[in-house]
Amino acid sequence: MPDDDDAKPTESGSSSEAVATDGGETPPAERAPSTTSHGLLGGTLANLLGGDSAFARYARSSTAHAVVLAVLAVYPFVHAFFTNPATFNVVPVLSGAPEYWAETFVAVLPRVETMVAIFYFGLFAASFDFISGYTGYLSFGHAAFYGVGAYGVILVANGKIPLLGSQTPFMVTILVMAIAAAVLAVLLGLVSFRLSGVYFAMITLGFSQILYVLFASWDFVGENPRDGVAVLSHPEGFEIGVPFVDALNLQIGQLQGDSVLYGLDMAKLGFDFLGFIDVTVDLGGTEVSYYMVGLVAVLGYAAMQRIIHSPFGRVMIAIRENEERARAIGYDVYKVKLAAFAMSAFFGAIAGGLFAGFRRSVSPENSLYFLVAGDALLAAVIGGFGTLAGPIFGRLFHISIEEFLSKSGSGGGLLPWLERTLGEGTMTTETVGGVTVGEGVDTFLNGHAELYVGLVFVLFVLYVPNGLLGTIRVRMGGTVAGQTAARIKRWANGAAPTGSKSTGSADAEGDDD
Amino acid sequence: MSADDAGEATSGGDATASDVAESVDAPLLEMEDVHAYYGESHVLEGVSLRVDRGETVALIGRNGVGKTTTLRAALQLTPPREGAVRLRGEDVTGEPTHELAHRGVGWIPEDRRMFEELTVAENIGVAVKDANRVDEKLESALKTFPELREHRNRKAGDLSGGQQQMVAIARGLVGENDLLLVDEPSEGLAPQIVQTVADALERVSDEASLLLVEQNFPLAMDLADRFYLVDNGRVVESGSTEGVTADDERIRRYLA
Amino acid sequence: MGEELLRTQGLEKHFGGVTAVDDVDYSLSTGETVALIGPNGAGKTTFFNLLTGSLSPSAGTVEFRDDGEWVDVTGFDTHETAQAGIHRSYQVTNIFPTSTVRENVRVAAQAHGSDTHRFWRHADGFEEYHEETTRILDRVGLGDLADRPAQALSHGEKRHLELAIALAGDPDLLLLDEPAAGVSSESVDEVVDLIRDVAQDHAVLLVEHNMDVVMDLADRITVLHRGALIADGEPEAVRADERVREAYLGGYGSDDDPATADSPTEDAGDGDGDAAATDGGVA
Amino acid sequence: MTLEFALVVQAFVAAAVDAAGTVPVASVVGDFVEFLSPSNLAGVLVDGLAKAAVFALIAVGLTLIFGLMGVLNFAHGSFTIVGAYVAGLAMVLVASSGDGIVTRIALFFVAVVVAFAAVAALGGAIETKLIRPLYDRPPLYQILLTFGLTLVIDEVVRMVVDFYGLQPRSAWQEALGTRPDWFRENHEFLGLTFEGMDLFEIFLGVVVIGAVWLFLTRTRYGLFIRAGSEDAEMAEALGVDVRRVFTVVFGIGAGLTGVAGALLMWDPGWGASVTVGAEALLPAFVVVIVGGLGTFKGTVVAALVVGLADATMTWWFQNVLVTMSWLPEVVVFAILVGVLIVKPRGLYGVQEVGGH
Repeated sequence: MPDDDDAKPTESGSSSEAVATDGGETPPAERAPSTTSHGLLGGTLANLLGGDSAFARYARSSTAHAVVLAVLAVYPFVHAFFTNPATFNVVPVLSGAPEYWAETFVAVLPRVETMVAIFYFGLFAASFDFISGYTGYLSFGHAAFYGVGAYGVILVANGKIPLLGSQTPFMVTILVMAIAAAVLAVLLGLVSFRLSGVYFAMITLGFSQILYVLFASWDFVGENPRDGVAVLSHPEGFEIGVPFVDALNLQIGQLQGDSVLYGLDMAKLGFDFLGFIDVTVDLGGTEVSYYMVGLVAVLGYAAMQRIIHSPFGRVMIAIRENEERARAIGYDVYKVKLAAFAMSAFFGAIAGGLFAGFRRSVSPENSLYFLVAGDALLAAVIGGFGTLAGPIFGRLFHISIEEFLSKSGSGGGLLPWLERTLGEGTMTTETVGGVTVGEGVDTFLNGHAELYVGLVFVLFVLYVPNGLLGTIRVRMGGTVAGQTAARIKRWANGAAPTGSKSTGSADAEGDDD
Repeated sequence: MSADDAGEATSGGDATASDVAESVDAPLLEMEDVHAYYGESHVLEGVSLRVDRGETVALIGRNGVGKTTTLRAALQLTPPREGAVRLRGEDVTGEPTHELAHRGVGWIPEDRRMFEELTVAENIGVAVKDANRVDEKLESALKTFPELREHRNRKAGDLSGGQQQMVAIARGLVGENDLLLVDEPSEGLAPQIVQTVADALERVSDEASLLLVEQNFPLAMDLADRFYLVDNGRVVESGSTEGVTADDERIRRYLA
Repeated sequence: MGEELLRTQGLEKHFGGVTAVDDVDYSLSTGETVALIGPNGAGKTTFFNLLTGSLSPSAGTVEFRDDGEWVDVTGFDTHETAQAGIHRSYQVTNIFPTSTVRENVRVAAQAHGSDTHRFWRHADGFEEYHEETTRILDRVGLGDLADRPAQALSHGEKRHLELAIALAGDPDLLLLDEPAAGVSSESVDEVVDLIRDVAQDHAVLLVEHNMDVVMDLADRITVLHRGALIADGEPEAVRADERVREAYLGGYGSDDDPATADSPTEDAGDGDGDAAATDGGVA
Repeated sequence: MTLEFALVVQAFVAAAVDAAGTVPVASVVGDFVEFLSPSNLAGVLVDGLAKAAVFALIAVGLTLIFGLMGVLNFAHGSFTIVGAYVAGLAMVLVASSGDGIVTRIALFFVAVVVAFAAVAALGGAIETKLIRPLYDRPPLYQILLTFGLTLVIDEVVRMVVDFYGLQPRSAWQEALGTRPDWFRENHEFLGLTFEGMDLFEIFLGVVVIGAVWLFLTRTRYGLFIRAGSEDAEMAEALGVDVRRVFTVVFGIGAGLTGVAGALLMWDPGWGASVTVGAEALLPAFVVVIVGGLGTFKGTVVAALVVGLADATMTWWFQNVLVTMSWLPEVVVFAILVGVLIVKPRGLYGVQEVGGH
């Protein structure tokens, strides 16, 4: 084949495609993209995407990722748009009061701040999946690494860590803590990987609970360690970006994130005639946090995804699939598992660092407790075990249910929506046993989201064992990105929808989602 | 043979003389064109055989041809995907195994499968089906295998291979079974012990029909009335064991 | 017949009181295809496990000639013997079930390069492993099924894949544990043809119960009985050997079997060397 | 038995080494002498045995379930709190303030039976309806399912508790209030002082564990359970309906932790509260793993080891090393990690566990 695969970070292997093409199953039509059926724009796209150049392959295999990223990029605006009654004043299609529609969207769409939490915890869930879903070793003590990252950030900010002053740039702190977590993982792994199955899960749980108790009781951490500790001596928000370069750093935080006012004034730039594209982007602290935390989470995910597809990652999968055979074909599986555990801990700690950086406080319960790893497990199973991206979607799903079903702060949810929609009259109506509708609703919905999350989870275990993404994969016959790539190629080349099986599968080899 | 068992087990020898009400003419066990798989591996490719009342039938053949699987398929431990297993003429394909056990099918498996942490008495006790007759049955088993008496309260895992085999046979015996599926009783035993086990099986065969898997060819011929020779998941030869020796060409081809 | 490739001296393995492999001196040369036979529990699989390092011997040594040098591989871990050039296939199909057929072989090929630690470049970008994989899959006749998940193959195809995985990395010695196990009678010939093909450029030691397969393939037959080597030589000669017939047809009623006369009672443990070997494999 | 001794000794040594760093050696020797005084040792022993009894009550069901069907039941802690609330409810409804100690204890045993029955029924239903379809899947799915059930059960309990306004405070004081006064007082025997609740916990632990042991070893069904735990297929072939045994054992295992819950309801250190679920589950896991998954004997021994070590450490860190009073909480997990390092399958664990 003509292309060299080092030129671009191709996600779908050129050689595997080469093999398939040489296999003789590829219809000749693939070689000559036809533009006739797609119109002009479609034709151009088809030419761009249908070819065998490294760019075309890369573009194809990245489509699924690009779509997700694009949705995430515009989400704060989408959210603002749909939750603003003004929007529905100008959209006459929907009947009913604008407030009603805005409130409905408030109830349904996750808040931007929630999305920030989904980013960092999703990264943590992905790091849990990285070791548990790809090597098959259930790291039930994964909260230890999340906690190291989270406590690390807070302790550094409070000047408790030698050599790292409270003004150490956030990016440096988070990296140091990630490395510390990786070292910790190697130490724990040296012991733990002598065990397998339930025993591995339990010994990692034991280690993490020791850390939990330690941090919950050690007064070095703070005045009242059981309740956690907040940032004391670092009043400004933590900055994500390039350390020491102010212009490239943005503060994150629930209350004190940077806000960005970005105006594009064409006249000032000397292009008077382009005045019609003047835009003003006004991002509040939450939105800035959204983009900056999201950026790190996406980078972390991308790095793990890259590792999964490397020779090293393939050995991890081989260990999951059949450890005995992996050893028999010549792999020192113990070392591979240790390294994978360290990498997983590295990203887990980054997630913890983001969490603490954004929240500016940490408690043993929300970082080191074993149920934090349990939440990651929940996300991984709902999203799809061993799919890497699945846990992030799983977390989104989990939190969406939780938000929708609980009456929390400024956000929406079903309860306030019902209260507003049903009105006072209905809510006070008595039903059986003198219980009003309102009381009934309150009993079942107020703060009991975990019940529904648990039910959904049980249903997933019973009926959707592959999780969201895993099930889609099974339906599509390969990873989402890979199958999307294959479908685009078929579309671009105007091949029959059934296409050539070997081409599709060869593309599918390339990528996870 | 203990007298109290005689009424329930099909009393020795002649099957046609049976006074049992259910389908008098039907063989005790009949397998018809049974196909069985382990996962995707097609192990039985259409096994057909029958065992009549009072008979001892041997399944012979090399390792890995499907003899053990035939027994497992008969017991529904490896349920057949095709074909039928009939017990006294009644189709039992797909029934749970414990149900078959209650209909008088016993299993004396390969490797003896002791409950190693349980005592000899307890091992035998599990197999007794009538809760009120546990002691009585145990006593009769110990009469049949006197060498087990002194070990009755020892853990079965601590016994020698030969003694374990006795326990396994005793378990088959106390279950008031009409049919015992016996898998490699002589495997891993020294020759002198093999003789003891053979004697025990000889005694048992007075009370129940046996379907016997045995690699030790002379032993198999000695014990059995008829044989089926299995190869590649099918029965390739069958007949009376009368006068059959290892020099027989059809036997040699498949065994040596 | 080439030069000597593998030799064992005084190899022994005990499980509790049971001797599964008993003082075996053995040698194998390049270009040979040897069948290892013996009745159930003779210690064949245990012997295999000693050669590959999944069990460590109670006594004795295993040596292997790697690049012209004798290497003492006694006590090596399985991944080390594999790196040295001893590959094995398994009696019970032992593959990577949800990976594709191609990936099953590719990951095995990759094990013998030096790229495992590379975690940044895409695995499919390593051309040499792909070429080797394609070559092997074509050789075993799985080229057309390369992109199927391995678990979707038929049993016969899985047996081919089992061999393909062992072939990756071009071993010097192939240990095949019942390559025809569970293969339907119609497909046995395919397996035999495949092994014959592979045996042209690899030394092969195979355990097999199907005597048709053994007689078809082996230049030499070795017989284990109760852990001891009781015959070793040309197929026809071994077949005619009285001791071998005795071993197979059973020593019932005769006390003259030298291998057993001195062991009056079997231990409680497990007389079956093969089963014990499987249990001990974890250690 | 030697190993757990070694572990306890190890823990002592570690404690001594720690202590040496913070307190003058002479005072440590003095403390040690104090620790070894009969009254102290007896107090620590009783405290440890009481803890061991509670751990054993919770853990025994877990180990029975794992031993037979290979299911690591994460919902076990939730079963415990269901037991605590059911027993508490029974006590609150039936007991009146005038009842004497004998009546109260008698009523408590009625409540124990009610809690056992209710939780056993819940466990049996869960096994047949939800877990049975998963036996053919990898063990991970059973863990996941029971983990999910924990969320559901805990939340349902919370809803019920909220709805009936049962729980104004973190632990249910009304239920605790049905406890006889004798239990909260210290009592003197042979010149040594013990707390009534500790003695009752030891008593109930011995009675229940003894009863389970008798059931397992002396009854026919117990024989089936032990046989099934070793080799379910063989037991099935001998005529034991193993599927039904699974259900029964899941029910009994759940019921036993329901009994533990009834006891916890009266123990102010625990109390009837939803958070007790996770708090009870963790030490129970530790005990079961330390003992060796699936072994009854191992579980009882491990409960003793963990309970006594916990009590010993508590004494040391409350009386001597007050700056590290949190350390006893670590001891439980340190034992887990230590045992798994030395014996990867636990004290009495065997190579293969699980029934099928």
